[in-house]
Amino acid sequence: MDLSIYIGGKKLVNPVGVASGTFGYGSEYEKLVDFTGLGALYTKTVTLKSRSGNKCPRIIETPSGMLNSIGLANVGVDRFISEKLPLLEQAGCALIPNIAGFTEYEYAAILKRLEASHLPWGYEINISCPNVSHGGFTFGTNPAMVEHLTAKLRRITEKPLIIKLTPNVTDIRGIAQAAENGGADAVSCINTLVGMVIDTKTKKPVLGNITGGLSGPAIRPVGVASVYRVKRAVTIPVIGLGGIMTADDAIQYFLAGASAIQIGTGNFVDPGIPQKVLAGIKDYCEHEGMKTIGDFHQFIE
Amino acid sequence: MDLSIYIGGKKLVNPVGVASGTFGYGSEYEKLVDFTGLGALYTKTVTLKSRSGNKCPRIIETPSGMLNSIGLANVGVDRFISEKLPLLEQAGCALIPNIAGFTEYEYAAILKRLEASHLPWGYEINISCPNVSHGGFTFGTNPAMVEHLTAKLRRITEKPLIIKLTPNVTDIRGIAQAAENGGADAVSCINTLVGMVIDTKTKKPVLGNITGGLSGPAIRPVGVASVYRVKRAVTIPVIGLGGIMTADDAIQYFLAGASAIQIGTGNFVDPGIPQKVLAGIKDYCEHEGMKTIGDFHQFIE
Amino acid sequence: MKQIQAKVTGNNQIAKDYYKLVFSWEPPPDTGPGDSYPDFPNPQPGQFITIRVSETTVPLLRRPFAFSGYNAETGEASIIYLKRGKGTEILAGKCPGEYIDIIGPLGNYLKKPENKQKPVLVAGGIGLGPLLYFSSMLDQWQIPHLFIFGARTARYVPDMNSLKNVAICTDDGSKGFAGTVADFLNNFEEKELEHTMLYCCGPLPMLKACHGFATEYDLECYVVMEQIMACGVGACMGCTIKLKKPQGYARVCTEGPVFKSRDIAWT
Amino acid sequence: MKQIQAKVTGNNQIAKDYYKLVFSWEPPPDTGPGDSYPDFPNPQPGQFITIRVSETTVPLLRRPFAFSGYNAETGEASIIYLKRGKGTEILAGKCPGEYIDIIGPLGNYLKKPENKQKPVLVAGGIGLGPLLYFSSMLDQWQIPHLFIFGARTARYVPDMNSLKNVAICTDDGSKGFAGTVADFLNNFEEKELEHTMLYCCGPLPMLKACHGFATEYDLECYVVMEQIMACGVGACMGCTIKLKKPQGYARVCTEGPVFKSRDIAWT
Ligand SMILES: Cc1cc2nc3c(=O)[nH]c(=O)nc-3n(C[C@H](O)[C@H](O)[C@H](O)COP(=O)(O)OP(=O)(O)OC[C@H]3O[C@@H](n4cnc5c(N)ncnc54)[C@H](O)[C@@H]3O)c2cc1C
Ligand SMILES: Cc1cc2nc3c(=O)[nH]c(=O)nc-3n(C[C@H](O)[C@H](O)[C@H](O)COP(=O)(O)OP(=O)(O)OC[C@H]3O[C@@H](n4cnc5c(N)ncnc54)[C@H](O)[C@@H]3O)c2cc1C
Ligand SMILES: Cc1cc2nc3c(=O)[nH]c(=O)nc-3n(C[C@H](O)[C@H](O)[C@H](O)COP(=O)(O)O)c2cc1C
Ligand SMILES: Cc1cc2nc3c(=O)[nH]c(=O)nc-3n(C[C@H](O)[C@H](O)[C@H](O)COP(=O)(O)O)c2cc1C
Ligand code: FES
Ligand code: FES
Repeated sequence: MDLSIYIGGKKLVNPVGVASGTFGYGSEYEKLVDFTGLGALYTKTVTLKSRSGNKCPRIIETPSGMLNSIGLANVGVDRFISEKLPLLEQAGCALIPNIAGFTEYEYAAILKRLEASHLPWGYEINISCPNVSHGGFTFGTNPAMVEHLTAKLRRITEKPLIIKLTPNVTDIRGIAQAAENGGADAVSCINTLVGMVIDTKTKKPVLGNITGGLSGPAIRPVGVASVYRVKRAVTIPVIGLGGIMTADDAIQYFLAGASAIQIGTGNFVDPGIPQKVLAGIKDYCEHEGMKTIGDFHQFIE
Repeated sequence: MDLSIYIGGKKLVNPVGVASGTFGYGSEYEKLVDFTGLGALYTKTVTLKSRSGNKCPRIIETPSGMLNSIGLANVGVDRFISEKLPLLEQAGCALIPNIAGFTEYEYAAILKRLEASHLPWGYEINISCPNVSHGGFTFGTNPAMVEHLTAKLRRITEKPLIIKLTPNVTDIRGIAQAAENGGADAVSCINTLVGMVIDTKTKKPVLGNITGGLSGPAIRPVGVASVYRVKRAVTIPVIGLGGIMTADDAIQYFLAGASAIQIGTGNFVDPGIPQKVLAGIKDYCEHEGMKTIGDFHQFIE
Repeated sequence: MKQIQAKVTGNNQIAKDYYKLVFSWEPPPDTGPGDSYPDFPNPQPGQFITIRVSETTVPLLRRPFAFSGYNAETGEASIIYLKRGKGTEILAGKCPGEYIDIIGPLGNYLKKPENKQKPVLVAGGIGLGPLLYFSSMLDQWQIPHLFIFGARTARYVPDMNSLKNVAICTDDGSKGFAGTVADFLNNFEEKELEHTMLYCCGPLPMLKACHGFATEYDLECYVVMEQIMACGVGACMGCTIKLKKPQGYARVCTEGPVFKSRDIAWT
Repeated sequence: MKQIQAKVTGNNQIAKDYYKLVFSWEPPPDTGPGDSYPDFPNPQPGQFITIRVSETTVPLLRRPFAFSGYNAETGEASIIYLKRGKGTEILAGKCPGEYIDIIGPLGNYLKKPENKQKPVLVAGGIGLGPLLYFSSMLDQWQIPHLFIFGARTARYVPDMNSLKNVAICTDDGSKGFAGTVADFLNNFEEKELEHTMLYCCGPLPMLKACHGFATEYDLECYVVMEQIMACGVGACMGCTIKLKKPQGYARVCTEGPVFKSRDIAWT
């Protein structure tokens, strides 16, 4: 059994990653998680300038899920490179910075600065954050913009380029195809769904930002369906996420067509989940006679 | 306190309805539910011809939700009028047939036949079923088609015309505005989200139809956010649904801007929910000094 | 069909992972004397209830279970269930004195056989409950019958001493006949099978095998079917199975759960 | 900071809706002698743990609770919690001998006051736990202090006999001083307040009032803040509160939960 996978010609030792925004810059979980067991660590989205994020509160639990409206709070790309990346030098797993800009120029500028470091294994491009409403962030809903942006970033880096898709669109396949046409090495889906909770005591939205992004087991069926559809629209690998808590959940994504998966909200519930999921995937492969992740893709037409 | 509401100039005695597809043609729940407590009964979607529906299984539970791929199984409009509607003659609540066609012509044909009966209080137009993939059902994702269809149906009936929106679009507000421009008296949102569950034992999708529609508490934050956004884009009343199980859930929808609500999946969990929700809304209004449903709309800008 | 708060009067393990829940529709103590508390129509064998096992949203949907017995005098009914997932795990934790939200009786039922007919009841796994109840009715009607029960291994076989004429089959031969219930059926001589009628409840492969057997010897055969359910009352069209044309799809909760095996479009 | 399976050694009601959970980080029985079981760093007052209360997805997120005590010799720690929702309801059902999944100790803590400072501890409702623990540390350091506890009514006041110098306030006057803790504070003479330092934990309006009082008399004032949390370890940026410029937002789980009241942008 060999659970390694390739994205853009580069190898990930196993298909289990931790999702952007749920694992900070990595160091926060250092004391709880053995990073060498992780296939990839996707960092919190980095923007060109530092951002303090949205108004509080930023989090609320929902049935089998949660809403967040963090608003891409982060230290900005320069401090990310000088302060955060070095902490991960010894992490022993693939580091995949996740980046977002408000304009194409910003995306490109961030990527150029990161290219100066040897630490990133590749990049995940966030074109889909529902918690920031400014212009640039509608990128993810417009195929032409996605293709143009991807092509621009493709010219900057030879490292794997992963475009992260939003489910808040009429046709996610069109966006995925645009990413592929632009030269992406993979797409990851899904980011969060737009949601809202109102406190009936105060009669106000709970989140300072009014709406937030829904994640967790509640959205897993949406994630699996998205991967299933996207996989049938593109030839590049698909990275699946949304509500994965157990190996069984991850295997659903593989069967739907994912080549790798990420765990997001699950890290909050139990930081041991990535390791447990990887162990469970191995057991399943052994039991079912699967030799590679590719073997999962033959069962559903 | 007066909880009645008006849609298209016609009165509903209270704002609590039961959602299309979750209450059959009404008669199925006769022995369990006192219909006179219901504000409105939205029937299972009726199509021009009878439909036997999708392959089995059609249902699977998900975290705090469920997927269904019923595929609009129904007796067709003629038998609906001759066999089903008469059973509800004495129901004592507003009957709102929900209809769907594969073409504009079909929608119009169904509506014309229903107009011959005095029993419908108004109509809900399903332009958003995710479980039927044929042409006509992409209506709900295209504003121009929605406006045109609504305008056509508007010319056929003077009774309240409610357009039911899908959340599976990039911008639900545009669809809602199209419905308003076409002459709709209200919009209801949301229908189900596209989702999928895979059985890792059989390595096949659980649902015979592969994907299905996600409903229940899991999607409530998406429903509340949709109502909030739609309400700020149109002037006609908005009917909110998605995951309502308790009065608190319903009140979130009212505060978000809904004038009425529907209970769908909740009926399966406990057929007593509509009545409990109505009682809870009354308690809340009394406690908070609300006199009408309109009073709920002042709190969130 | 009623929705009631039923009082748990017993909930005991009867074999590995199998439990028997006994309940009565005594009103909860806070039901005032003035409040009319619904009478439960006498449940018939094959009929079922749905239970709301949890007040939270996980698990969300009600869970269906067939009656395994009913005592009209005490007003007590029972189900036999397999602890297999979230819902039945919670159910196994219910204690006597607690109340459970049930809707029932639901569905059609196993009918009294005509004169001359010789009923053979074939149960596998969770199919035990409804056929135990049917067997007790046959006893009441004084209709002799054979009860065949199949399980994987001895640990899954509950005490069956109440049955007069029972054959136990285990896949591994650890108790009774070694083999499946279908293997057991195939040991019958053709002439023994005259007037035999099959009533079957259990896993799908077993039902299929029974149907095949019945077809081969041209026996009447009733099967109690299962399908995942949402409403349980015929409203959602979710629990359908495929029948042979021209009937098309049928709802297990309403047209079933009992079907003639030859009406089903077996796949 | 460690993640461990802690053994519940006690879980008793101490006032209406208030419970005290005692646990130790004894390894579960299936931890082999070879397996190294993590040592828990000594928790400090103000620090907290997060508990995964359920294996299902409702409730989903871990729940944070402050240490209300720690006994280094027995290795037992405790929390005091209010049963208010789904999570704490499940917690209240945990029995001695069960294991709970906890992560901790988390956050910063209440520091030993300097010489001359006269600590006054002000607790309201669920703010009791961390200040009880701090009070026991002050006793250990032999620093005399006043403990003020506020509750709505007498039923919500647990036994406080372990405290040397305690003032109980109830909104309705059913026990102790009639009024809020802020009312109580306002009864102090200005000169009594020299070198007084406030340590406050409780509902937001109480903390604001304490901050106002501290500002008026120019007292040092520490507050233990709360915010809804997801990760509890500083990774998600979810639990922020607003500080005065230039600090901007601070994470309650990492930069807090203890803040200088004058650093907070009270709204
Ligand atoms: C008419 C009818 C009568 C039944 N009678 C009995 C009975 O007498 N005794 C008994 O033990 N079981 C009976 N079942 C099956 C029983 O409903 C399921 O075992 C139960 O719902 C599982 O719930 P769970 O939450 O423990 O399992 P889950 O965690 O939900 O699932 C475990 C397994 O059970 C299957 N399952 C879940 N829901 C259903 C459902 N509604 N119908 C069928 N399979 C399901 C799932 O597909 C899965 O394979 C009956 C089902 C039907 C439809
Ligand atoms: C650092 C910290 C220390 C805490 N220490 C204690 C303690 O020692 N004793 C104690 O009783 N409580 C403490 N709390 C609050 C405790 O976390 C909540 O009461 C608990 O999470 C409620 O869970 P529930 O599922 O029962 O309630 P829910 O049903 O989730 O909600 C009930 C109410 O609790 C609020 N709430 C939910 N989650 C949180 C949260 N994470 N933080 C704050 N409020 C929340 C909700 O907004 C709601 O108003 C602390 C919170 C924090 C952040
Ligand atoms: C608190 C929180 C913060 C997040 N921040 C980011 C982010 O900065 N960038 C990003 O691309 N996705 C972000 N996400 C989305 C997750 O990476 C993931 O796509 C989503 O949560 C679905 O996966 P899950 O259900 O496993 O959490 C965030 C999610 C959560 C819950
Ligand atoms: C089993 C099932 C069948 C449904 N059938 C229909 C239908 O025929 N027409 C329709 O407009 N909506 C249908 N719906 C969608 C519901 O009316 C409702 O929009 C959706 O379920 C969200 O509400 P809920 O979360 O309260 O269930 C169906 C939903 C379910 C669960
Ligand atoms: S379960 Fe709804 S129709 Fe049978
Ligand atoms: S709870 Fe995640 S940063 Fe504090």
